[in-house]
Amino acid sequence: MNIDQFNTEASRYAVRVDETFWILTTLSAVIVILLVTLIVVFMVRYRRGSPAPRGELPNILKHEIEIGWTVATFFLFMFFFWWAGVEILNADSPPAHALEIHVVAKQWMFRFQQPSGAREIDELHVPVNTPIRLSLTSEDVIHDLFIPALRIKKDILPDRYTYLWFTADKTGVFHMSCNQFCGTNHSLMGGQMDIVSKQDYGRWTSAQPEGDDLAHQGEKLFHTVGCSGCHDSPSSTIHAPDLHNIFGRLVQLTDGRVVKADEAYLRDKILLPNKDIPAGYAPDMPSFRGVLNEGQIVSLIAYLKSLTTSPNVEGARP
Amino acid sequence: MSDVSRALQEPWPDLAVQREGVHFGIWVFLASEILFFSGLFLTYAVYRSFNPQAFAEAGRHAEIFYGTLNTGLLLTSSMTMAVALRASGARSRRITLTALALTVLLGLGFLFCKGLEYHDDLSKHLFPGPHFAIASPPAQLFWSLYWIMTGIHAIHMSGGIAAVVTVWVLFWRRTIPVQNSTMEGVAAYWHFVDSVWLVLYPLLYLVGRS
Amino acid sequence: MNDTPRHSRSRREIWLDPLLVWLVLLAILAASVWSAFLPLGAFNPTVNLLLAALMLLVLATFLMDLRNAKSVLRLVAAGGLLWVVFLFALTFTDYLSRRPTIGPAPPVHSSILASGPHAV
Amino acid sequence: MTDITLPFAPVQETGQASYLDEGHTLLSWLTTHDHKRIAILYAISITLAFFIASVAIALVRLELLEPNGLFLSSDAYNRLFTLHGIVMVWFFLVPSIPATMGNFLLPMMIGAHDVAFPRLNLLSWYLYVIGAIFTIYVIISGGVDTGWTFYPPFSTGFANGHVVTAAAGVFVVGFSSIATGVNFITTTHMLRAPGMTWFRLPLFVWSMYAVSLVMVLATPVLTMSLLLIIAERAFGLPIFDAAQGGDPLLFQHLFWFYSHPAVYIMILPAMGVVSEIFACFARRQVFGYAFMVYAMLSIAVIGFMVWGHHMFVAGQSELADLVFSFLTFIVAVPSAIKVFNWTATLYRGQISFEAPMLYALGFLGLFTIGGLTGLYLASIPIDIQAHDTYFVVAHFHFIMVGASVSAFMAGIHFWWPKVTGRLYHEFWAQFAAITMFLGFNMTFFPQFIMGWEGMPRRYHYYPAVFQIWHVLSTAGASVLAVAYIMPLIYLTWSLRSGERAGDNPWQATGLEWQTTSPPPKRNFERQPVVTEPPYMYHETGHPRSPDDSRPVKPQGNAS
Repeated sequence: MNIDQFNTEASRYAVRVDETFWILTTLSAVIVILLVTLIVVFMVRYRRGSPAPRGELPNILKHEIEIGWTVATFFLFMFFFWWAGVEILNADSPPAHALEIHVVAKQWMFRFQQPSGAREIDELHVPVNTPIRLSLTSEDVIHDLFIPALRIKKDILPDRYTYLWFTADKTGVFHMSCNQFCGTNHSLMGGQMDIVSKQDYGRWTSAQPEGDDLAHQGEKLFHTVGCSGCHDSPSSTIHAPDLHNIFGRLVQLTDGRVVKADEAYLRDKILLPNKDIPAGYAPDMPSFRGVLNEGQIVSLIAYLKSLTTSPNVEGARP
Repeated sequence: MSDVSRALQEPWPDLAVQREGVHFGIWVFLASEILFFSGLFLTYAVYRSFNPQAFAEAGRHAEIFYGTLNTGLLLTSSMTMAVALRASGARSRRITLTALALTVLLGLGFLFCKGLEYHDDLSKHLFPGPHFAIASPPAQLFWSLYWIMTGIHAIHMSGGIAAVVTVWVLFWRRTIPVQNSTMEGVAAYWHFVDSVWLVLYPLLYLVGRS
Repeated sequence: MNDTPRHSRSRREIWLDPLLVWLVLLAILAASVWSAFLPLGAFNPTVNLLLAALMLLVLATFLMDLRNAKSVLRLVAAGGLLWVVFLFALTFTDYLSRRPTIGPAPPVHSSILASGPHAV
Repeated sequence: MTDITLPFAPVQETGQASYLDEGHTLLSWLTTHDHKRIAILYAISITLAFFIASVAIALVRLELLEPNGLFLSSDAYNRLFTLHGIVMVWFFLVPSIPATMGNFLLPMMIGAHDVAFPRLNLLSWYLYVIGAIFTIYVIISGGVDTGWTFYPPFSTGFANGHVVTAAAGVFVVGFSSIATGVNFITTTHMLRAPGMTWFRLPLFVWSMYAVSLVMVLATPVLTMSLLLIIAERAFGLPIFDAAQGGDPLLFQHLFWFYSHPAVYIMILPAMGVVSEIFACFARRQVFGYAFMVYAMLSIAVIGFMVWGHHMFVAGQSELADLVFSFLTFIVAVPSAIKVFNWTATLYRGQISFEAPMLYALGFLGLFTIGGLTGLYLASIPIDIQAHDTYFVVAHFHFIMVGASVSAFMAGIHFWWPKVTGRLYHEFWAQFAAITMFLGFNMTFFPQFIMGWEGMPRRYHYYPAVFQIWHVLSTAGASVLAVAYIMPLIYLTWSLRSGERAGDNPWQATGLEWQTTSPPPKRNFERQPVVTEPPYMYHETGHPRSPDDSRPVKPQGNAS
């Protein structure tokens, strides 16, 4: 293992983070040197019994200087807040058509699912120069995905989605790790990320065992676990909503609130169907907790997304 | 003077300062207690704001009769406690002892009703777990908070009752005179515990009634 | 001890004030229960909490005697509440802004907002 | 009640028994209401806690010499660092300065006979002991592996240690903290000596006041969040269970609402201690006294509003990230001002370098570095990289251990003659102070580097590229261990064989120095009267020649 797997700046964002880091470090070094110089000079010059003149402080040192350095520190810190804040706001939104990879963490491994349906454990292949969006969820405790070379990190929560995105601009093998303490083998939870050229990625994808893509897997599940019995059957006696174009829509609830049907909402609907009932429906859907695992839920949601043709679907964002 | 010498404790210079100090100290402690309960209130507020329907459904299962009765009992006990404090300030030993005794009885009445209510709740399977009565999962959040909030409040009540009984015995045996700074502290604590209940009452018993 | 009147309070004065306050508190309690059953929608919790706040205020002012207390005591009580505000305000800064996140808001179409069950 | 005497009344040998001679039986110590004796009880208990937690981390550091470990299983490793965290934070750092020096000195510095509620004070120590018993039970029965942060759902559903007992121990010790806080606030408000106005309070008293504020208002939220963890784990109430619609992040909010201000519980008292020491050893009034007071109070208050910077990668909203980042930069301003003021206090002083001063100077350096790296962690993009890596570990050790323990040692040495009536051995103390500073930097500076390169914290096995830094860090830790053991030896030795100190060996101005050493049971023979602002180490108004010994104006008289 090589330190390059950690500290390479594998994206433009990583370069900018490092710039911020070094600017702050320079600033801190200046402050430390200034203070240490002052302290050492005072210690020597005003050691007990030294001949240096003492006496009352000049007036300017008594009050004005205090206000001066308070204000100066304040503006310096505010400047830095602004700098770092702008940095993070710029990095906030991935482009709309980023390649979406699902990450499911459990004690003590990461499972990755590519849009093509390819699955990997503790290893992730991604193409270079392509915006990638990772949508993360956990099956047990809180984990965290940390990719030092990209300077990104996010906690992975059970029953919730969090997101990371990046556009790598260097190929190579980089280190990934879990950074939130998650139990006995926490320190062994991690893996490697292979950033490869687009051609290699295409080759790698086609070399994977033949498998449908996520949406197709989801479609199969939609029929096999019985969703289609109510949601896709005009003759059904049960009054269930049609799920075409559901993803990204705003849904009116019985209590008057309006929520957006994003991944988290759809996931809740599958696992906690009686939370947030849409207006006009009875709370009669069964829960699929225990019936579906995280991977299957991911597939189902991918299928529901594929049913959405509206151009107004919001781009994926962290 | 013997009264005074028995009431004055280290390190206070005189009784007036001691009384003020105890009053001040108990309020600082109450500020701390406010934050203690606010952790629970925050949890409740977050969960309710995200699961309004489930909370309304879950809230309907709470025993509003016991809740309201208990609120009445506590308000009455606060009244008797206020009477006791005023009586002690006026050095009326008999009224102080009577009012304190009434306060203790009302407090015990509260705990008794609470016990009956717990019994009903348990028989209706309202303790979160595998046999929980309400289908919607966030209802378990409401009932978890119900048990924790009322439980902690009941522990505070018991502490209050113990304190009042202790003071009562000290007064009864004339160990300390009825006009005493301890009385201030006990009274302020008792009122505080009642106040907490006044917040719990709408949060736990008046949800989803309309 | 010197700041309270020694023997001036008659039995009547000792009982009268608290009894009056007690009656007021019971009246507010009755109003709470009554209002809880009115169909006010989202206003029910608001009304209930306002009435609870009113009860607290009456209790603190008259029974806990904050009206006669030194200002430093009122400051302590207010301090406790101020810190509760810190806790709530900053925690809800997170919760209320979690979804949707910062950035351009998702486009909203009136047809979707008005959607009945069949559009969903 | 008050006797007015001349400001320069000589300290008299009264022959009054010192607090140490009030009783020699164990029972007389265990039932004492004397704030000074309670301070000693606390000092002994926290020293034990410190060494228990140090042994735990010594094992961890040894284990980390090799990337694949030397002798521990992963479970044992996890339990050791958890133990280290829990014991250090709640059983050493939080009570360290307030419960020992605060207890001993706060009443003396304001001219009171005791704290406002002596029995509550003793109760607070017993609560500490009960909490410690819970924790010791946890240690003996196999430990707990949640990390000191107790995050659910790991702690509530997955951890395989004694989570409930450990949380209960911290829960109980929380009330000990609250009791101390209530006591200090009331004491400062009600029991100041005549003439001791708010702006004549020594900065140590102000720091105790600020820290009590934090203890009283933050600790209850911690106890509540631990109670919720216990309820979930022991009774199955699904408070933070995401499957039931709960939110594990809510625990993090509640936890950090306490645990960030808790950092200020550890550092504010340290600021108070070194302020006293800089003034005394530079023979100079503390520069910008009023600003120092405001800075401490604003740190205490704003410190409550910054907890969200622990959750930048946890999944809180971006708006919350920005708000908390902003407030964190704000709270750094008063800390910076304090550093400038301490430096300026040295200007035109008569500086001498006894051990307390060396420790205090060490504090200044370590606190500056710890504080500046705090700015890194307040900047969201940098924090995302550094979060939960050794960078964070190094940062908070600079503040909580580097700065805070340096100040603790500074205070111990400074007030040792007052507490025991004996002088410690100056050479060994200076040697220990310098060793500690060097050992500390050697231990923790490498951690900044490996942290930034991506070494996660709480890792048993680690990538071999980081081994060099871990070896350096462990080497530093051994130096640090020596520096911690040395004072234990020479201070114990001085108890019997140290030179008699006299009442005021440092010629300091505070009221605590105007009484005998060790002080009598009621601190002062007569009620002291305060006539001067604090730190009148030099005449103001006219220049003096460099070599004359400056007249010291005690803050008041008390004999």
